[in-house]
Amino acid sequence: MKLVTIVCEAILEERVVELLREAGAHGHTAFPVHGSGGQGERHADISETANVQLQVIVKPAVAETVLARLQGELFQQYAMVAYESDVRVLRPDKF
Amino acid sequence: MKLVTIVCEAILEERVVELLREAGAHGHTAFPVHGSGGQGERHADISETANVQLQVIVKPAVAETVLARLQGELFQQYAMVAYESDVRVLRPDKF
Amino acid sequence: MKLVTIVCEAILEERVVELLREAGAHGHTAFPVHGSGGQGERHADISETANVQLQVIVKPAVAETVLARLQGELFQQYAMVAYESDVRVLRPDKF
Amino acid sequence: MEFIAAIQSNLLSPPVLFFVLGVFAAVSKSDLKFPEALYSTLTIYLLTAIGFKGGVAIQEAGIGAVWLPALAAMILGGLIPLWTYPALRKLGKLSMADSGAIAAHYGSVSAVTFIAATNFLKSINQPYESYATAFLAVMESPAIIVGVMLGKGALSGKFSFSDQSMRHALRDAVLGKGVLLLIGAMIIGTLCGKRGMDSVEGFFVTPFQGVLALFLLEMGMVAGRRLGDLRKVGVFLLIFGITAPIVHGSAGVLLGTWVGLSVGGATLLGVLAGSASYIAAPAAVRLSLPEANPTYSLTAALAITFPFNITAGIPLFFEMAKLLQS
Amino acid sequence: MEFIAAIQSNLLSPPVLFFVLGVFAAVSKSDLKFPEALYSTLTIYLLTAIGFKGGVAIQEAGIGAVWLPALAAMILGGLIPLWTYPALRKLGKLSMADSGAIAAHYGSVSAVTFIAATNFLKSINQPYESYATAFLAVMESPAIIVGVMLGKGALSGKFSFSDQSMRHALRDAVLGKGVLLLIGAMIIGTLCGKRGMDSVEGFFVTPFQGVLALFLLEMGMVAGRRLGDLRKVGVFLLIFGITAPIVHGSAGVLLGTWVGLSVGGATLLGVLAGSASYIAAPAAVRLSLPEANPTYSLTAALAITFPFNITAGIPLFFEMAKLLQS
Amino acid sequence: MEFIAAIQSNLLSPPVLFFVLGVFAAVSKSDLKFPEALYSTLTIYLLTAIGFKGGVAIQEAGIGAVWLPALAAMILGGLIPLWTYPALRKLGKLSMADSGAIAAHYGSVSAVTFIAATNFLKSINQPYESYATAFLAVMESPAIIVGVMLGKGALSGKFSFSDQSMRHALRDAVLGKGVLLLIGAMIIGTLCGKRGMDSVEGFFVTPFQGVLALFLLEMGMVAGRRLGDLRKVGVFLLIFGITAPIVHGSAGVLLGTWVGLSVGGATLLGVLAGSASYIAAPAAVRLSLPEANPTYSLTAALAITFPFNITAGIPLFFEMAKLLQS
Ligand SMILES: Nc1ncnc2c1ncn2[C@@H]1O[C@H](COP(=O)(O)O)[C@@H](O)[C@H]1O
Ligand SMILES: Nc1ncnc2c1ncn2[C@@H]1O[C@H](COP(=O)(O)O)[C@@H](O)[C@H]1O
Ligand SMILES: Nc1ncnc2c1ncn2[C@@H]1O[C@H](COP(=O)(O)O)[C@@H](O)[C@H]1O
Ligand code: NA
Ligand code: NA
Ligand code: NA
Repeated sequence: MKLVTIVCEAILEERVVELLREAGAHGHTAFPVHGSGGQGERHADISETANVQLQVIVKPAVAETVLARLQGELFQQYAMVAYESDVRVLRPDKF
Repeated sequence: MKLVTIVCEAILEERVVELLREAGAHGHTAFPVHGSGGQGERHADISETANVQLQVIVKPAVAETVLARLQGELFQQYAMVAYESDVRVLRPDKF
Repeated sequence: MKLVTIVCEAILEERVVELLREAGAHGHTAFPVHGSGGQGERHADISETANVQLQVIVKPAVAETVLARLQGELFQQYAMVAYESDVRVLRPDKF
Repeated sequence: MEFIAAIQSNLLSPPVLFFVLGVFAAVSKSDLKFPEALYSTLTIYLLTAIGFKGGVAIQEAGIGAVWLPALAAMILGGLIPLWTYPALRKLGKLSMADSGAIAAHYGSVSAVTFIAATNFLKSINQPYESYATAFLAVMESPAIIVGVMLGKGALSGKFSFSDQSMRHALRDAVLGKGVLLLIGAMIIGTLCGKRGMDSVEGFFVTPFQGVLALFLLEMGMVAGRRLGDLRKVGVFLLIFGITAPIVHGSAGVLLGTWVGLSVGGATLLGVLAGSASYIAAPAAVRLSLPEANPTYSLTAALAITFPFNITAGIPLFFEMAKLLQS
Repeated sequence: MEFIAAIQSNLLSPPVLFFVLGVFAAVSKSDLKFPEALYSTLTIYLLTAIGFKGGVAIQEAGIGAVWLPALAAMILGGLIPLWTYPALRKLGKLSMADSGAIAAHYGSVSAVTFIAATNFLKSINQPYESYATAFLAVMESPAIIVGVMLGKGALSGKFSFSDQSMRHALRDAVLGKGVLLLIGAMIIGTLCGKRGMDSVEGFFVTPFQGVLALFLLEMGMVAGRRLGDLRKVGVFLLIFGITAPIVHGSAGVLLGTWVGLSVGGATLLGVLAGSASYIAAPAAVRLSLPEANPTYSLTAALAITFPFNITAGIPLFFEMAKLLQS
Repeated sequence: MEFIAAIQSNLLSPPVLFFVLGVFAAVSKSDLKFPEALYSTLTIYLLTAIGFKGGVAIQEAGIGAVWLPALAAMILGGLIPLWTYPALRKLGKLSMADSGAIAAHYGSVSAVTFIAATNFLKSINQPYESYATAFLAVMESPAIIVGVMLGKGALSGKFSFSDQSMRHALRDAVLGKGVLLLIGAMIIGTLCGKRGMDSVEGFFVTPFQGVLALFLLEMGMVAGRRLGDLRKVGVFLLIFGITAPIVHGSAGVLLGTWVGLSVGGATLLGVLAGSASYIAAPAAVRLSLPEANPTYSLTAALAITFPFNITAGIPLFFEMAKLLQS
């Protein structure tokens, strides 16, 4: 199973969750983070500059779809990072 | 070394930490998260519906015990997800 | 690409971020956590005892530098844990 | 006539209207969100404030005047699950765990409903025993313990006190933050008395009503998110969520009158008996009766009984108490 | 002379000085940090407080007195982007998206600047229509919608209402937390009136000025962090950030006088027109005009226009209104 | 006799009792938890409130009356580590780093202890120089700098100012949020004076005592969690934690009397000298003296000296000052 992690602007959360659902994910986990990157520092004190980290466990094919859609639809325009890793889950049929 | 990640209802935190300790973990890290899954959306604004994510670095054998006990004791009854991945740590004897 | 994760005392955040930048990282993500370990329980309610988790995606060589410097400069004296895992990123040239 | 006016004045108060705004925000999927820290802070504030005020009132009334009605209140709380549980089992065909869980919620009490009731009494200039907070404090735990025992099979002898999850429930019912803050602040208020109150009045009294309004904005959002679950809980729980407060509230008003409370005091005991917990009970019950579906108890308590009480229940129990004591 | 005195009294008020302290904290890289939860809480508090107070004022004045100037204010808000946008395109050589984004921010309004203006008027004992909050509430959304349409190419016919991100913008402009809390609390205030106000005054009025000071400490830190971006936004936006409030503010004062507002009321309409949004607009614009660089609009609104208004703009619009109505 | 009464009145005040409740919550392992955001918010509030009030008092007294005692207070703060450090090294056999760390904590000051002392004086109607907050502000930093220098080997010549971690300590001691908010708000209060105070009194004064009580509930929990560490710190630190405040407090009372402060003012300087920092010092010391074990300094400051001062120390220093000036 794949764990896809996405760090992006907090205001995008709803939109990314929608994208994940459309791509075939059956759940997700999210929490507020702060950080820095190509688009400068992002402070967590006001929601306009805060980041959110989303984590989603999906089948490899779904992971491909998610990453491809993120790249196509959001990467150019928003502060965002995404990566994928391998995990072993209990009850794999759940995801 | 294994990194075991557990996402579950916030009120379970104390109980899961106890389980981890009993299984042989020497430490843990936790933080509040929100999300969605088979049991519906879980909002972080009130503690009754909030989630917590626990991360624990353990030897492979301990990871097995942890996952087995979670499956046996808590998975049926609570909103919960758990997975395992490989990590390389500094000072492996610490864990 | 490598994902280096560092859990340490919250007051160290600025210093670790500086170290990451010096070692060649081009960004980072951070968030407050609590936990327990060799140095006892660390509660998140007051900043003096809170922890922070930092995550940074870097090239393998940079990961080596980061872990070596953490070990040399901070591990002896502070409550701290660090580990490394493999991730696949979009746009690898960014990191 | 008067009853209608009482309801109306109750409906047009800031707390109730902010609750409605919260429901609207949730239903319209606005991006309004309260940070978790704000919710806990408001909870901590409300509980310490009413505890402290109650304690000062107890000191002024003297413990001698308080103990009997408080004991009666406590017993009532512990008894409610004893009839609620079989009703849920038999009429609602609910599982043992679900019946115990719901019984625990309805025997326990809602602090916010209690405050709304004191506001209502103040707004119509109806005096009441201001030490009534003591009833609130002692009614939180007993029903949780009884309800959990029932849900774990006490009636069929399956249940044992040494059970680990029972220990969790007991600790949560007695040392949970709700009870700890209420009783702790009440003891502090009793020890400090009027003089202590003078020093902290600007924090625990002056802004209290406004803080309550803000809290109800959040409760409205939480309730609004549960509206969708109304369909899931079924018609039986819908009826239960309105019948239970009426039955329990009447019992409370009767008992209050019987132990010598004034019209205002009997109203408050009715409101407490008729209210259902959604702060103390959920956590304790979830930990000790995990097989119970929290959607049932929370939706019934928060999306049915709470709005019912805050709009119709409070004036209803007041009219009952007036009738009974006239 | 008097003008200087007015500026001075404005500068030495706690909110302005706490703003300066916040800028200093950011620039000196102090470890002072507000938790996110505090910022949202302060925002929620300020918006509900001014909304509620405004609603009570509307109830007292009667809707008949309010609707005309409110409508005028709303139209003004929607019109501002129509001249701001071409100015940014032609004079500033900015992209379509950036021009639309900035136009949206400057047509929309800043609640904090509005409050600072009412404080200023109170401090010099200048009466004003206290239902002016209604203008604030209705001016938040129109400019955001118009600005986003322009930024998406409305002028070149590229734009369509069924566009998904346009739907997001519309929802955010109308149901975003800023508008929802302001309008919601205003309706509640109108329904509750004076009697409701009495009960929540200790929360929504008594501590209000101090909460505002704390909020401005945080705004100062946010603005201070943007000071470094001043270089990036270029000289044009610097000039724009000061010219725009003067032009829009004058228009507001004129319009206010024309629809019959007092000197105080016309000042407030001027301040609203001259202010730029940094609570409602940024989120809506970011979601619907992602190609726009948020550094431009936020830095201009927060690090240039906001400090300008709060120090010089407010007294300036007041002097204009006085002159016009003398 | 009177001394006993003074202690008693001090013990039965809401802040002290809420501290006890917090200790109980921690020891009984209740699930009561303050969100981090609440703790920072309370800290920010208390520091700006006392800073602002102090500033207004300075403006009223005139800088001429304040500078001499303030300078004396500052020097005292810087001197305390000079005798505390060798005592800890020689008598306690503690390491260089630990001795320097503890010396820094005890030379610096505790804002909450200071507030408790002003409450005590008010409760017994004892007047005091209300600009004494200035002493609090100037006593935060010097001891931290001196203590860190000693801990880094200043006495054995090992220490250098260009050391990176020394730079961190200096910045934290001078620009850390504690000092920044206190001094910043004090300057703002001085600039605004009485008129500024009128506008923000409902926030910075009215609810202050209650907010303090809430803060002490949290401090009680933090201290309660450290009770288990009392065994680890050993008997020497236990004795030190009670002797140090008595010795430093006496020195403060003497110095205060000598520079012409009233009984109340001398009491406050005694309390400041006798108190140990647990807000400003811990972070600065942890970053610059990492070899020091924070359990020692925090447990001594928070679980021994703070409760001692708040119960016995304050009335003790008051009796001393009275005796000395009678
Ligand atoms: N190398 C990195 N490691 C971890 N997180 C990163 C990295 N680069 C960027 N981020 C996160 O992704 C967000 C957006 O990145 P960017 O689009 O590069 O500004 C940042 O604010 C960070 O939270
Ligand atoms: N596919 C998933 N990826 C990431 N997190 C998940 C996933 N499914 C569930 N979760 C998390 O686990 C919690 C409990 O899941 P569930 O028991 O399926 O309701 C959810 O509230 C999420 O926070
Ligand atoms: N085995 C572990 N798994 C996950 N996190 C850990 C573990 N051990 C320690 N930590 C985290 O690292 C922090 C410092 O650890 P320590 O230096 O061992 O006290 C703890 O407070 C935890 O947040
Ligand atoms: Na009940
Ligand atoms: Na405007
Ligand atoms: Na001291």
